[in-house]
Amino acid sequence: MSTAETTSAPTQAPRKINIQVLGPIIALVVLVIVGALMNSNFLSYANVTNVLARSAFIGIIAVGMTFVITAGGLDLSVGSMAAFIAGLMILVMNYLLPSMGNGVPIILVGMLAALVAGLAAGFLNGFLITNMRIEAFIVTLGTMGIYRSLVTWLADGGTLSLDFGLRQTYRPVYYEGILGISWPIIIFALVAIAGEIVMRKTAFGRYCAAIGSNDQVARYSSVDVGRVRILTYILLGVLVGVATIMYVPRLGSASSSTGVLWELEAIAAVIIGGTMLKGGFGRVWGTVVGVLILSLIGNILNLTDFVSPYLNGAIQGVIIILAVILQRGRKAEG
Amino acid sequence: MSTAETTSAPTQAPRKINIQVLGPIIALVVLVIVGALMNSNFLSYANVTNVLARSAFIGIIAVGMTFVITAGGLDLSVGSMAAFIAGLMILVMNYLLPSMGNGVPIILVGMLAALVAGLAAGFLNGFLITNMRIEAFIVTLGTMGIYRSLVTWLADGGTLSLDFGLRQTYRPVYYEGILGISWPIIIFALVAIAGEIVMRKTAFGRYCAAIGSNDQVARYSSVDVGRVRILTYILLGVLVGVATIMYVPRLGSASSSTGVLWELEAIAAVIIGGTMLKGGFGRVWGTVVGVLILSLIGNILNLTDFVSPYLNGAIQGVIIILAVILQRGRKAEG
Amino acid sequence: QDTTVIGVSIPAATHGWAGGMNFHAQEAVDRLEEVYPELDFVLATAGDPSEQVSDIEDMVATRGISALVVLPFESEPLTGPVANVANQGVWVTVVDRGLSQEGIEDLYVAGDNTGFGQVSGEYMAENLDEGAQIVALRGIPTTIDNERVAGFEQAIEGSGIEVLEMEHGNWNRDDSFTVMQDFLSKYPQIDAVWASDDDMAVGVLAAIEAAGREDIQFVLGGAGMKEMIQRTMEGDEMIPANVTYPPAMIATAIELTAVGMVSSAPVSGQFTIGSVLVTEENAEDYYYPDSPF
Amino acid sequence: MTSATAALSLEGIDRSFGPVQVLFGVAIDLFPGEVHALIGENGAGKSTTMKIMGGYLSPSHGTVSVGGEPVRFRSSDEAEAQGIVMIHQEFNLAEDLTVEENVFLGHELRKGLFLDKKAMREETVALLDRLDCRVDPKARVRDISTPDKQMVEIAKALRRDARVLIMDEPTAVLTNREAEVLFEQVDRLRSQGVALLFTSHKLDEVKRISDRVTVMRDGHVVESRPTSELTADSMAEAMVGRELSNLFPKRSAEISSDIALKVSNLTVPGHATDVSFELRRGEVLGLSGLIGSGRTETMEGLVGLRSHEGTVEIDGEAVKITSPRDAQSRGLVYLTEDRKSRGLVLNMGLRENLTLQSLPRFAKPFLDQKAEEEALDKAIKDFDIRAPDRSMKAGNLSGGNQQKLLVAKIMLAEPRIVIIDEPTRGIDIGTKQQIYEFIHHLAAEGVSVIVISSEMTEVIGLADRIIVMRQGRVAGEVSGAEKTEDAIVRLAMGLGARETETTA
Ligand SMILES: Nc1ncnc2c1ncn2[C@@H]1O[C@H](COP(=O)(O)OP(=O)(O)OP(=O)(O)O)[C@@H](O)[C@H]1O
Ligand SMILES: Nc1ncnc2c1ncn2[C@@H]1O[C@H](COP(=O)(O)OP(=O)(O)OP(=O)(O)O)[C@@H](O)[C@H]1O
Ligand SMILES: [Mg+2]
Ligand SMILES: [Mg+2]
Repeated sequence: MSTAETTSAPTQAPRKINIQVLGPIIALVVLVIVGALMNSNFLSYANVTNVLARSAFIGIIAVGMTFVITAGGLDLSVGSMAAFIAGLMILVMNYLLPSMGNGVPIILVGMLAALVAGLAAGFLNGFLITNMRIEAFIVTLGTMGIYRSLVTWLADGGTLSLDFGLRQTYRPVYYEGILGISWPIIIFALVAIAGEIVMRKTAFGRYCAAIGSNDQVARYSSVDVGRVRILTYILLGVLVGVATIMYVPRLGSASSSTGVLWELEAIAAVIIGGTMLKGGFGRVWGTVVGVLILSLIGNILNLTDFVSPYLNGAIQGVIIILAVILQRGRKAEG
Repeated sequence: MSTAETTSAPTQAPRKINIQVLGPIIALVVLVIVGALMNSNFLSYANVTNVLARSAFIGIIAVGMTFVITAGGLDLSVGSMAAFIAGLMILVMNYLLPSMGNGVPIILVGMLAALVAGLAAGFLNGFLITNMRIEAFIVTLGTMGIYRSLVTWLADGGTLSLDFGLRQTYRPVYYEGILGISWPIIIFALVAIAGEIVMRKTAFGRYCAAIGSNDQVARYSSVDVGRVRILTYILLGVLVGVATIMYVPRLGSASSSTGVLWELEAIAAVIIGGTMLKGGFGRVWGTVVGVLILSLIGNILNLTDFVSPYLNGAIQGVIIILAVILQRGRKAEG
Repeated sequence: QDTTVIGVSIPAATHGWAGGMNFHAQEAVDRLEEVYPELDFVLATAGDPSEQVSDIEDMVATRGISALVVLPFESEPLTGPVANVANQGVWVTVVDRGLSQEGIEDLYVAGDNTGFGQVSGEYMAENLDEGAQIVALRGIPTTIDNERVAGFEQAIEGSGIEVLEMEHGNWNRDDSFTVMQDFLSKYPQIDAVWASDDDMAVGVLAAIEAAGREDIQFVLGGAGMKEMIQRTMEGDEMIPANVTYPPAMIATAIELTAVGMVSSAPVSGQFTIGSVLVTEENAEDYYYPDSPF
Repeated sequence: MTSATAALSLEGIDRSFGPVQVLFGVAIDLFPGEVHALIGENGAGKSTTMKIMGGYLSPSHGTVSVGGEPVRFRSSDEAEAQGIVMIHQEFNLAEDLTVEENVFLGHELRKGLFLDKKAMREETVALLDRLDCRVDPKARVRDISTPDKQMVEIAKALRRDARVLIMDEPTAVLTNREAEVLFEQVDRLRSQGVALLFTSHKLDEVKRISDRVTVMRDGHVVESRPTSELTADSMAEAMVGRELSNLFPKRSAEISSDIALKVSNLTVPGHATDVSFELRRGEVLGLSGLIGSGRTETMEGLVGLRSHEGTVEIDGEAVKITSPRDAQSRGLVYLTEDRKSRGLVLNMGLRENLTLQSLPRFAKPFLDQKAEEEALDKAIKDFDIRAPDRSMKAGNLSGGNQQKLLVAKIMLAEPRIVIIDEPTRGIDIGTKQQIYEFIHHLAAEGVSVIVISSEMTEVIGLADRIIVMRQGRVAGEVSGAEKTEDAIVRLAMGLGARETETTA
């Protein structure tokens, strides 16, 4: 009966969450305001659509990366994987063109190929990491080199181009949409919403956090740790496939420079969004905010020409650090 | 009094260590044998010297990285930092040339500048990570962009070249040596030996492992966690400075393409060598083996011409993964 | 608003030649903004094709450009997006790498990569005996590199020159240094090296010098880096020649476009900037001491 | 003996870790509706035995049977599927997840594809209520106190509908009051026909709650009898193999009148307010209070582990302490109550752990490994640390031996003022006596000691004077003849020591 006295107010917890939660959002809002002040077209329909649509690739991948990182993993291979899948998809479609002819079916086959390739690539990473017990960093550094190399080889050092006719058929998938919202934005939104739901509302999401926090405990709690881990990589692989499906109609080609550094951008977005690199806690909506922050930085730098373009990278670096400082502003105690 | 009965035989420990210890060494030996079989010049004095000397940059940096990773950190900025320091060093020396004249003193001033710049850059990373409590991944991703950008800006997009006369004076630092062993090899060896001693025989090394394992325990054990952490980054920064001192005399120039991807190579070497990415355990000699493995892969691929050069990256990836599989061969129990 | 905005989109300075091109672009922009107050420039550098497309989209959406000067990172991926821009009535100047579809651009200031390879190959064929053995360093695996190599191979065909091996030096000094060191270990006799780019030539020369090898008669670089041109000019036997591929072509393109915008008679058509062989005799004409490249 | 079939039984179980055998032919039967206690010295093999029952470890030889049928568990899942649930000595909680997430981990309630969060919340609240634990179900486990973690573990196990419930030292971190709550649940389960097995080093508890006691020594079962045939003393004797004299030796030393530590108005935001006290040289000061009264936080503030305000004087000199390092340089050292996450680096060796706190002493400038080994020898001897292998990781020591190593580590720092928080948590009764002697010995040498303990008898038996805390404030002080359990409890619950101050 007297315990009531001793427990007392857990008053600080909500406040603690607020700042952590608000951090990335504040950073995003600040960027939007800065952008709007600098250029009146910044908030125009065209610019907003551009920024959102081009965020979609990294964004879709980053949603998958959130799961991988939450479960204590890492994937450096996503950029190369995207390039490889894009190359493969183009080859498949070009190859089938004579037999299938131009049209929606061939595009669907290409999409299917991308998803299957993503699934396989994700499975390979997951399998090596989980079943062979090799550090995720090494496995995915290895596969990063492998996919990058393979796409260069497939393209014979040059560029793989989608047949011109096919490109016209496929083009709307990036450039058009419904109700004035372009497809990449729609797909990105759907992936993000689904990701958020899976992370928060399903056992899978919870298992990811548990495994990232302490895989031993998860194992003792009857969680099939290996399976969940592999699944995070497969999920990521499939999402890389989805991102590629959006990417190919944008440029209609793939080469060894496709998707370079996407992995770092995706990981940065995840962390800016508040997910912990060590695992144990993940936030999909935070990742979306992180992706938007990163895209906006690039966009805003193009709005003005105050600084030498040589220094763009420096400004990006400073803003990334500032965005995170904003978020972690309060000194954690103990 | 009854303890005597229960203690006894530590017989299994050595056996356990052996496979983990031998892993990277076996991988290295296999590579050497493969190399020797493929090309008779592989073991020639010239080739061995070349490989060792060019390993020195990454090697020296990777020794520092071992401490950072052991203490639970990470540094993605080392490659850009090296480029920036190299650029700065060249600018300083070129600038002082009219007043100081060509000779040993100006080289020494340049070296000093490199060390100081490395120290400052390492301190900056460490400060942001430790005192502002931002994830190492984000901080160093940020500074990576910043340094890369700064060197591009310093070089006006092009290449910073050391004055031709100075280059002649400085050249021996890379190309000559004593007793037929070139300086980079000597310095690399010294850094590695010193690193090994610091890691195993000093309080600092022990603290790094303790912090990487569980910083809370370290804090409760009166370890000045912040100071040790910052020191690991400073140490790494200074070693990047040392590596740069060896690098500049090689080609006498620096540009935005200097040191690209060194960070990944250094981290990969550390992990191949058996250090755990999560921190808590580090092995400097393992890192040295890791660096040699990575250099040898490139060397062997260049010495043979079985495969399309486009696929070099794929083969590198496969070998890296295999080297680690070899090392972790035994399934960990529980 | 009576200012006209011209967008300039180029690849970032990731290697020497690109660095020089960046420098010339920046320099042209600064100079022209001074000369024509009614012109405003946006200069964006991109790290990959996708980023370049984004830059171009931004220029159209937020800066309302009237003209675009673009040096495509790669031809294929930029063809569609640049065509979009052209369709919106924006003047388009394409530099160096042609788009994969003809007729999109209003002005094309072209480099000639196949020609670059050919001139290099012809020089080799002329200056080496039959049976001579050479090694070659290639750039970053791209279409440009493929075209250069194809031109080169075509030119030496039938000359009896044997290409021992080609390997990617990625237009990078350090990478080529490493590759060349390993070539030297591998091949006891090399008569000449086609470095295909002056940055790579720097690395190659350092490796040869360090190894103290006497068998190599010369190294042929390319793109006309000022240090290399100077050495050719001074009669350095190791660097007897160079093949131009001037990074300043971007400045030409920007200038032509700017003039087109301010005057009533736009300059359209195609200007091909061919690759020229530089030797001791004509080196002085290609020596630009102020350029960073 | 009993005719009913055992719910779970072990027969001839051997277990080795590498070349070291730790269990020898262990045989135990657990019957439905019976509370079975397993007791033994630290390192006797209790936890190992329990882990084999729970499917966490497999035996090297021997048979495990469930309901008379031999089984072979390949994982804890398989054991759980048979209704065998275990609460570990060291917590098995994912620290980044919340209390309710941990309670349901691996057994989430679902509504279609999605989690049924509402039902889980309600059930968690109900479970915690049943345990009289008021921790916020949405709090992260990382942020709750050690006793609360234990309660979460218990809640987690209660949910699982066990036929056999195995609890490894569930009460080590609980006070009597909370243990009482647990025992109510144990009684309830017993009456429902669950077979229970638990270990404890608190023998009075064993006497009170169990029906049968099995004693282990050095990996062997040495005795197994109905509890009614044993007394706490005879249990201790069976465990240790010798008779135990008085647990708390007489204090002989004089306490000096010098003030070693003077704390005035120490405030640790959120945890403690205006705590003031003095500590004399050679004195043993007890710090008592209910769990959650802020004793730990006050002391962590004092040594600079938490931000704090107030003045601290050591030997009459005002000092500013902002980190444990500062504190240690003034001879002030704190032993944490949380050995697993704050006390020991579990994946490092014994030697590395032992010397971590006083490492500069061994660095001259290179670490003197020989001196470290000698220190380890001495620690093993002084604190009776039973390590089968000197080169093992600290995490592989038995729980009690980890605690001994932790105490040894703190003592190696040669403190002049030492604060020990729950010093004998999980330590067997024989070694406890040694540690008490050690503390008295320290005090006699002029070291000042503050003891925080949830075991009332321990504080009363050890301390010269006891400060009682309540809700982050000093509620009162007792010494001499007033050092009674009743007086302390009254203060701790806010009833006031003297009738005049009572508001009730
Ligand atoms: N993973 C392991 N590796 C090596 N030895 C181990 C391991 N786990 C336990 N041991 C050893 O087995 C013996 C028995 O340990 P156990 O944990 O069963 O003791 P316990 O009776 O529970 O003691 P305590 O009362 O201290 O908890 C100890 O000597 C311990 O060091
Ligand atoms: N790391 C922490 N973060 C936030 N709150 C905490 C933390 N540790 C403990 N608390 C809370 O602080 C209050 C007091 O802590 P604690 O239980 O440690 O007090 P105590 O008197 O030392 O008790 P005991 O020593 O018996 O555990 C409790 O409400 C507890 O839940
Ligand atoms: Mg135990
Ligand atoms: Mg406490």
